[in-house]
Amino acid sequence: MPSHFISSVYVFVLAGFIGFEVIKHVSRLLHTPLMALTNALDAVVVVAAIIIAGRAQTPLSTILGLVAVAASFSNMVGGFLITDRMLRMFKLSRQKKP
Amino acid sequence: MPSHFISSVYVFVLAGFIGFEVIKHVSRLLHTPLMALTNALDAVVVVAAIIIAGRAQTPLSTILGLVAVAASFSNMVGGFLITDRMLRMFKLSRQKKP
Amino acid sequence: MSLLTVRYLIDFAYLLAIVLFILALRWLSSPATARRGVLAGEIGAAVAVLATLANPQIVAYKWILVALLIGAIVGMPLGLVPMTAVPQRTALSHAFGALSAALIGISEYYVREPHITKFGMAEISLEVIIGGLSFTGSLIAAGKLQEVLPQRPITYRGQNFVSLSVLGLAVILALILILHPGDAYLFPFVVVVSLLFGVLLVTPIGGADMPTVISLLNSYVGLSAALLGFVLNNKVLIVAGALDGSSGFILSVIMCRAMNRSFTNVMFGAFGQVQSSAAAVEQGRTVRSATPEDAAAILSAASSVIVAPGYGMAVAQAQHKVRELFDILTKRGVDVKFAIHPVAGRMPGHMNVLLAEADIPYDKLLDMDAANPEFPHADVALVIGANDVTNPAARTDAGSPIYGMPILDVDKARTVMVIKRSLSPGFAGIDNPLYYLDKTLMLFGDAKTFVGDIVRELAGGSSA
Amino acid sequence: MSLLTVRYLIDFAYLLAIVLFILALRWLSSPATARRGVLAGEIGAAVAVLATLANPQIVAYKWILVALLIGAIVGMPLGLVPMTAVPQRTALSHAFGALSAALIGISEYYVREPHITKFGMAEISLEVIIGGLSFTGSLIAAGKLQEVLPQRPITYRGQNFVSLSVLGLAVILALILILHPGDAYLFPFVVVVSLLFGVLLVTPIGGADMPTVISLLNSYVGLSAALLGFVLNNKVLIVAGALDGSSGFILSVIMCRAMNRSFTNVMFGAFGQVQSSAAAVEQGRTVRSATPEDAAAILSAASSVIVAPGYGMAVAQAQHKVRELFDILTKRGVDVKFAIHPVAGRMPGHMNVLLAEADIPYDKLLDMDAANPEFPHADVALVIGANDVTNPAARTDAGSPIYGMPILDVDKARTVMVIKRSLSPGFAGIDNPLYYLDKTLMLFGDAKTFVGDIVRELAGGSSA
Ligand SMILES: NC(=O)c1ccc[n+]([C@@H]2O[C@H](COP(=O)([O-])OP(=O)(O)OC[C@H]3O[C@@H](n4cnc5c(N)ncnc54)[C@H](OP(=O)(O)O)[C@@H]3O)[C@@H](O)[C@H]2O)c1
Ligand SMILES: NC(=O)c1ccc[n+]([C@@H]2O[C@H](COP(=O)([O-])OP(=O)(O)OC[C@H]3O[C@@H](n4cnc5c(N)ncnc54)[C@H](OP(=O)(O)O)[C@@H]3O)[C@@H](O)[C@H]2O)c1
Repeated sequence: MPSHFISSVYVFVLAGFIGFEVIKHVSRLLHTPLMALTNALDAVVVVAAIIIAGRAQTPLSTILGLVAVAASFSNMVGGFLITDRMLRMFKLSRQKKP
Repeated sequence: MPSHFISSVYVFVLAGFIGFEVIKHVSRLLHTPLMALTNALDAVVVVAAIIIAGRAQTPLSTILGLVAVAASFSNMVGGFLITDRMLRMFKLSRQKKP
Repeated sequence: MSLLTVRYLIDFAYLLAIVLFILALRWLSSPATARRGVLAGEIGAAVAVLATLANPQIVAYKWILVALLIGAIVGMPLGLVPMTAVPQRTALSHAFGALSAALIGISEYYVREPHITKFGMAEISLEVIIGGLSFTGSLIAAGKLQEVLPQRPITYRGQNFVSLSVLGLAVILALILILHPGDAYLFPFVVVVSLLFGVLLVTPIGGADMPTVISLLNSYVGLSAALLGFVLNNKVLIVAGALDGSSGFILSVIMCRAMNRSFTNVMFGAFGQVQSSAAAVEQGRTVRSATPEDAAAILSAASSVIVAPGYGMAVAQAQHKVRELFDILTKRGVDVKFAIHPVAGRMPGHMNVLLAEADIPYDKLLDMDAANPEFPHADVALVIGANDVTNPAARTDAGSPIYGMPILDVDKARTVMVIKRSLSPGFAGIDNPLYYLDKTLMLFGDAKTFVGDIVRELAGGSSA
Repeated sequence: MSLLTVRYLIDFAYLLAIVLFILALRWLSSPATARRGVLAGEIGAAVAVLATLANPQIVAYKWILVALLIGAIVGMPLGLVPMTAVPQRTALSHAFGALSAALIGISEYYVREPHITKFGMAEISLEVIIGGLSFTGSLIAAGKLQEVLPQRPITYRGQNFVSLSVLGLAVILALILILHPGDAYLFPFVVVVSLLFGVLLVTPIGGADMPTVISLLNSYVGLSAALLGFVLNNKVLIVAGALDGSSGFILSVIMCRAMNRSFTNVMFGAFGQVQSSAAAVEQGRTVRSATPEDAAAILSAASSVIVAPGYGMAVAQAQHKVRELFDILTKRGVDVKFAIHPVAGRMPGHMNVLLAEADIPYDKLLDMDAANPEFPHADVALVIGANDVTNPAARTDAGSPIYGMPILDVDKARTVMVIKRSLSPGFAGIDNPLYYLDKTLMLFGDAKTFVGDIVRELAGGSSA
């Protein structure tokens, strides 16, 4: 077991608790934007893809890494974009006719 | 900076978030038991005291450690005891006369 | 700056990103703060990406920038799809996320191999299996939702056995690899078999069950990102993955509860879930139907109307016509509200997004618990393309497949009007006794056309 | 078992303890699950302690067991104090917690010194300073609450300056130590000066402000435990400390909000907070007073009564008599409820615990937001030993020190009856216009005696 494994487990468990607490209190109205937003946040795997591609260790790892960069970054861009588009649509009665 | 410092910071920040989320949703009725319970949980410093005292490195560290063991363990015992006593008092109308 | 300092700075940047991600989700707790949440998420993502680019391990910047550019070019249109295409877009983006996680795991394997530890091999295999099955599973789901693939469940005899055997094969191959990390030739098989399992897992499930499947896949994708964080010792991946994973998990639990179906049933892939064919409509029962003119007259005489929208409204894209109806009735002093069932439509929150798109203020959207006490006081319940979520059999008929599912109490309103094209059943494939009540009027037609007709009628034939 | 395996097992045991601690607090969200929460906490603590005893570093078991035994013997009676002594018990246990954290920090310093790193020195100094000041601060708070020490704020000229200088001195000494970890002779001064600062911090604050101080000290104690976790690389301490710290912080924020006092004011020790002396009672205003017989007659004629208890009920230990009153009125068909202000009494949740102790069912206890809409429909509002939390001046008189503090709307009830011993003011030291309203009847006397008299009257002179 690598030395950082146990602290990774702690972080995972604590983040899981936060996930449950926070998601439970997301407004029911916003469950579709929630799916889009978590999608965009999860696209942070782009970080790992950049490292894999950027280390340029073998041609294979570079190519796979680059595909992963493109795939996850498209999620990041698209995810934030559509979440914001959806949320802009939610208006209160009094905001409706400004 | 020791190597574990950064993962300790992660754990601290995440646990702080959990604390805020969870405590915010504690029933107002139970704020006094809450104080007693967090007291008892915090008494887990007894764990550190046991290690300090048990390593028996210097007479001073052993003595200070033992005092710390007694002080924090008394909190643990007393804290759980009084929390449970308080909570046993909270009853619903229909539970009142069994 | 020393290398160590750079590493610490990167670690703290990741911590900042994590905090922003958590705040982003917290602020989704209300529509008033939700856009701030998106902003927090965006800043967090930018911080994480920029910090990574500062990583001294990175030498090949040029191609990374090209790949980022391609990602942005692909991502833009996927962020601009119409609201009705959101379900398939979500499935597609899960596929991208899973693809990326699987590719990173694969490439990490080939970089480390043959000096890989057993523990590292175990982490990578698990990561690649979950990433791989989520990739193909999400693609199939997207295909079904886009109706590129057949929507009906495709089942055959012994299917459970075949699927489970394939999963078992993947696990066995992985175990051999863990014990003998040198047997590198086995690794491609692990990948292929897990891809195959994703196909076998989702194909048998009917198109209408896709939302639950998507949510579950969401949580698998999160899990694979978190596993990647374990493999690469990257905490931001672990946290983002855990958040994504719990979100998908919670949404699928909510859906299962609202459908009164067991969670384990879905958890294990809803193997062999066969759609029960339309129940025989009992003979001898009659329905009353009405014209747009009748409906318009009833609506304008009402003082309170509750609209219960469903999947049919989404299919017909009737939301803008519904907004016109809302406007014209509100202007006439009728109190119009919307009752939103948690699984109305084909994904969680589907109706809310469509109605918000059509500019209906969100304070007029009541969730089921808020709406049900209102129905007894309503003059008219107007059901638009909803079926199962209004079916009173769920309350009374213990033999019904939806027995026990909480429903919208539309039948408590003084008059019920139902817009749909026929008497044919909805997703659950069962008859709806609501249509045979004395107080019910069926308004047969396409939702968009029929609502448009009512609006024209109310406007005195002059509008639209 | 290899040492490494033991270490991993201990780490996982700590993780289990952490999970149980979090669940313990989650289950406090409702009285129905709260006792399960205590059980989870107990199991978690037991797991953590047992796992620690398995630590191979530990060689001196005998004395540890003795120390644990002493701890248990001291802890038992502290767990069995009467409910009225809970505030001072809480302060005392904070003192114990802080003492233990400070001692561990001190002993760790002497073990590592002189080979201590700058970073380690910084962590330890911060830990010892916070632990030390929390220790003496909590002792002073306990003394004030137990009335061993004078309760009134003890202030003198230049006090802020002196206190801050002492804190500054502690920080400067610590900084010197961090730069020259060899100067070990300075360390005792850091300890002494931080102990002194704790005394100076709390002494000037009035007894009635102690609950806020205790909550803040609670969060400091949590912080010092978390810092200890950093020093010793022990994650269970970090998590428990962070949970405790956020709990204390949130409770003090809630109290400050409910008193409409600024948080920073308290955060920085409420230096020089001077109690405003009793405002001159305006002349020429009259109050109506009544006897237990009158009160009994009015109560038995009422159909709904809301009781607003306050600090006076706690002082008089009147809760059991109040329960008798509740029982006898309920038996006569009167609807009796309790309205609990968030800062009624002298600690958060004080009234709830006392009333629960007296066996009043908790579904009869309404918090302020639930109670206020009920007062306009109530026949009688019976104020028992509460003052500030019912003072209508908070709504209208912009010059009042409690202006803007949310209050219980007792003055909206048809009749108001107030049990207290005199017209003298409460904690905030200000006059209460409620007493001069036409609808108000003052019931002068000790809460326990007066309620007892009403009960005897209602029982026809035959009971108790
Ligand atoms: N939302 C989710 O997350 C989710 C997840 C999983 C499963 N589900 C399931 O999906 C179902 C949702 O219930 P629901 O009431 O919204 O939908 P539903 O029960 O599937 O009924 C939809 C109705 O809309 C009508 N319709 C179709 N096209 C139409 C058009 N162009 N114009 C007018 N009407 C049209 C259909 O009747 P005609 O053919 O007669 O027109 C059909 O009966 C539930 O059974 C739920 O369990 C939902
Ligand atoms: N709960 C908390 O967490 C907390 C924290 C910080 C500050 N505080 C402060 O504490 C105050 C609490 O308000 P409160 O309304 O509960 O109390 P209060 O305003 O302090 O008033 C208590 C009243 O009880 C009466 N009393 C005392 N002994 C009595 C006895 N034996 N029998 C009958 N009456 C007796 C006193 O009047 P007589 O002398 O005329 O009898 C006094 O006016 C607020 O100002 C709040 O800001 C509370």
